[in-house]
Amino acid sequence: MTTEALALLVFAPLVAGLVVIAAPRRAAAPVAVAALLTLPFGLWPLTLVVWRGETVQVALAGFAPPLGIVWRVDALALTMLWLTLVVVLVVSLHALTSFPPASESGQRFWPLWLILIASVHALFVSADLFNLYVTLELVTLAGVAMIAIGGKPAAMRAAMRYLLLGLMASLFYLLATALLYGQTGTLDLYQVGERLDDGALALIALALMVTGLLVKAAIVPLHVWLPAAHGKAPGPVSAVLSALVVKVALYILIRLWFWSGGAAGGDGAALLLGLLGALAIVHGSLAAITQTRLKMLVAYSTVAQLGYVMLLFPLASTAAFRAVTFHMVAHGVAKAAMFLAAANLLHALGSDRLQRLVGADQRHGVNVLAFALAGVSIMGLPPSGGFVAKWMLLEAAWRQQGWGWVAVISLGSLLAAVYVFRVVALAFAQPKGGSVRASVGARGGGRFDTTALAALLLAVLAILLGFASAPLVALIDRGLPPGMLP
Amino acid sequence: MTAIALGLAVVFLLLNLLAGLWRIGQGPTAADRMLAVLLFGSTTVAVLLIMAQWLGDEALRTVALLFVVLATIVTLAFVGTTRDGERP
Amino acid sequence: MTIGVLVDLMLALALVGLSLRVVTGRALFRDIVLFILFGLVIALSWSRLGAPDLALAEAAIGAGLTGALMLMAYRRLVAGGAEDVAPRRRPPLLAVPVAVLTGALVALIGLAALGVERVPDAAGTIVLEELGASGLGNAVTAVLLVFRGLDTMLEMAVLLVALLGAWAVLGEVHPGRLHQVDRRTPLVGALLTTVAPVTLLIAVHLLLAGTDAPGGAFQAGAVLTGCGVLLVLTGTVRPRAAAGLATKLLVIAGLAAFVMIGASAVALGRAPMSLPGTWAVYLIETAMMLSIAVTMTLLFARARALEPERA
Amino acid sequence: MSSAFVYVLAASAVFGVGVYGLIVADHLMRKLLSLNVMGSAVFVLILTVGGATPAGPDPVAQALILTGIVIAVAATAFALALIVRMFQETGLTSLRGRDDDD
Amino acid sequence: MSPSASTLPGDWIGIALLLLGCAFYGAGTAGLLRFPDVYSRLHALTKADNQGLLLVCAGLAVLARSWRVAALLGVIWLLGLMAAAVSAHLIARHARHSGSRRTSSEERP
Repeated sequence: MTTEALALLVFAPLVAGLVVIAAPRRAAAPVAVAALLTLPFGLWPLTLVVWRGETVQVALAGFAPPLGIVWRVDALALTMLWLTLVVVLVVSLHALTSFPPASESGQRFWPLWLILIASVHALFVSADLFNLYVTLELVTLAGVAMIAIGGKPAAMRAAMRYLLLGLMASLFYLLATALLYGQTGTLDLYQVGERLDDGALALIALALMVTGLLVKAAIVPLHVWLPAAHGKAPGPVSAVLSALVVKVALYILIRLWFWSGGAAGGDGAALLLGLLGALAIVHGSLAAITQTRLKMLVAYSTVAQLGYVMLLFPLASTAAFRAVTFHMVAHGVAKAAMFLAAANLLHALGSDRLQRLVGADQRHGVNVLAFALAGVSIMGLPPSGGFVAKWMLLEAAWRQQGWGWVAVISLGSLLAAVYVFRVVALAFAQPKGGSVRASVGARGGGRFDTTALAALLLAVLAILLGFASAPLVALIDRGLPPGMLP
Repeated sequence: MTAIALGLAVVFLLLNLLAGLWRIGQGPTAADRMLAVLLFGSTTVAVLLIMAQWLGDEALRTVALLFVVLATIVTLAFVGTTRDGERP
Repeated sequence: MTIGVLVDLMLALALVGLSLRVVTGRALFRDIVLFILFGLVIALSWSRLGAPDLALAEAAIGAGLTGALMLMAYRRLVAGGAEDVAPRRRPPLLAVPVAVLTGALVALIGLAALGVERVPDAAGTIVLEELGASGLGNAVTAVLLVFRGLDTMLEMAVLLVALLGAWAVLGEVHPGRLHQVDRRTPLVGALLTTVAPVTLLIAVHLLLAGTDAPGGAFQAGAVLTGCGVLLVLTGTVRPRAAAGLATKLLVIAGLAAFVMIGASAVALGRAPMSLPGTWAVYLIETAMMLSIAVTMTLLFARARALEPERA
Repeated sequence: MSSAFVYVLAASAVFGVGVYGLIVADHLMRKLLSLNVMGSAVFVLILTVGGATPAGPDPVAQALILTGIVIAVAATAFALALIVRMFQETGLTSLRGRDDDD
Repeated sequence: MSPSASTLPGDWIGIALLLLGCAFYGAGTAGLLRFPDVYSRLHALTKADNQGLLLVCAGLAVLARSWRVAALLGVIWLLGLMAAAVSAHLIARHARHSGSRRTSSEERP
């Protein structure tokens, strides 16, 4: 049953993507929707098994490693799969309107979108270093293609920069994979972890791999590609890039560190990664505060929020792991909501310059509300998911007497409050002269349509995560890294 | 003896290649550079064929065959490429 | 020092020299030509290293296809008025130290890695032991299709995504105007009638022989692309405004064959990606070859579809 | 001195050269050339550090390289399409300048 | 055929042909380097290299002692001839269209 479920997650969107390419236009929407709706049926059996504390393993073509590739779903992978499912389903709802499948733009968007979903799934379940390389490349290329999809110059520039840096990062990763293979004779993540000694060669290989992944994860100072790439992409694409695609690299990084012997790098390396995270939090937040465009602001917020994940490496405790994994989910949902809301506002107002937002609440209340709710989670205010994550992280740092980390986490929330409030305050501000200036260039964004609904849905979910954090925490606890106790 | 002769032949042909590089650097026209590519193509074919004999690797003859066939395509791409592009 | 190592040294020297010129040169056209030669020397290096499969792929893909793609893109830029020669700029201060350090570091770990003793149960060793069970004689093809088929399937997805991405940024297509070599030129006509069929033959040979000898779908697909490129460059085919069903089916064939066989294994109660027999290898490889050839030709022609030129 | 030794040294140098090009080059196509040069260096390194079997270089390493070569050419083709379109829209062949436009 | 340690009498013929072929290659390269204009360089290179390839193929065919290999070498040579002819023609045409002149034609009336 679990094998079928796992295969469904990868093959269903892939098949749908192929059908959308070849089939007549009117078939695109039903096929895509049908494929998306099968995904929960794939995820549910896996959840049942993992919830019992087991791990799902499928040796592809029946060949066990080191000969073959293994799909492996533990609680961490499952958590990311659930995040993917939620984000993808709701963002697809948005895309059904913003990229109608039968339209010219939809015909470009949907095959890439479905293949992207399949590849994200394939990545999260893969336990093979080289297979991860291929899926990572697939995710990056699909992401780049979707950023550039509109053909706008700014978006293409951003896509180009992302592509060049992404390809360079992949080469670092690939080189490291080869070195690890040479030493261990295997590409399986877990076997590499078992067979790797902590000699200098292994450490350098891991360092190369980590460097490549940091570029893909846009950790300061290797983040230069992210703001424009996420800020200039079409709404659904920005949402999924920020919510999932950057997390993909962080996910591999965490796997590598805690499952494949990366921690052999020692406390110094862990501290360095943590410091980069702290730098990301501060730099990203400050940059977000100074932005004049809404989507760029949200993109810089992503740079900052990714920094929190890096604090896991120096803290390296069960509590920190729990907190960071929770944070990845909470941020994913909230940031997707924020980008969708921002994109809706951009579409409605004709520009996403912050000054244009004045009075937006009157005509675009739902989107402003979604943005504000998601902002609550990003800031880490109770009772949101973001609050739970940051609180847990704060507690973890506190318990280990990492006062520096405590200070950074608190500062990050404070700065986040500044940039979120800045937007919300503008949106609720009274327009000069009392008239609604926002109507200039408005393009029917006032209605409560599915695009607004999608943003609001995700925003509400981001808040609800705060109320219903227990099951998620319980799930995360079932997949702690080796050596960590619940 | 045969092996040494084959090896020396490869070395000699490779020296030819390195000399051809000079012509590419020198130019002066695009056509001159393409000529050097022609030299590279035909010399590589010979090198591959000799290496097939030298290393006892049958497959290298297939590689040589492939080179012969694909060499013209690069020339074609070139001729289509430079009419108004390359300055003499 | 044997003659073999002397040859290696010369190839190595050529590699380093060529890469330096390619990277630091300021006349783009010349440096693309040098890049093609770089690929050629890499192909020779693969031959020396005992990897004819890679030599084949490099000759067709690395040097041939990438080079042709670059030349074509260059032509499009220049036709639009782009400058070929770049102005001399001061390189960033840190560039040289960073590059030297990176190179030295890689050399250090590479040399250290050479000294590592090989694990007795390395994947590659097991592949050779299990080769009989796969029904194939070529270990590389066996890894690509049987043991690690998932990688290859996803790689076909990468190729498809590249085409979809290129289509997404295609903008307006001007049908017709692509080639400048007249196919009515006597020699070119002769070339078309001899080389095109020969490429086809070689492609089929590589495909069929690839299960037991060096070769396989990628090499065959790349050679077939050579045929496609020839047709495009001589104006035998020309771009069309929209892709028809046949084009779309050809483009997805490789991935679709893989997906269908890989997924149907699950329905039959076997592990995903298990192949039902050697016939499946041939089926998938044929589909892959066609997909690779059509996809790469379309990418080369920067077109959604191609149709024969009516004389 | 063995063949592998020579090629490791050469590939490392080529890798460094590629890094240099990626930093210094202005023209996008040259950046792409640099990336491809780096890629070839990585492929050679994979084969040499991947170890050897009695029947020649490690078949798994060879398969990885083949996959890598195809991915590289696919990415290159897409990048070139992007470069050409970007040039048509903006007249630029580099990423210099600011990103700020509507 | 695997590289043989001992050299059979017939192999000497093969080696001689091979080395002669290499000499032609050397001559072609010398022409490429030394001749004054693109047309004469083209002339030298393609002619000499084709001759060189023929001799190399012949030499290798003798060394290989296999009709199959000999046939393959023959095909390769023929295709090489074809490719060189077409390429040379196209390059020459291109050179003429883009205005390259023969140095010698200026010297002769």
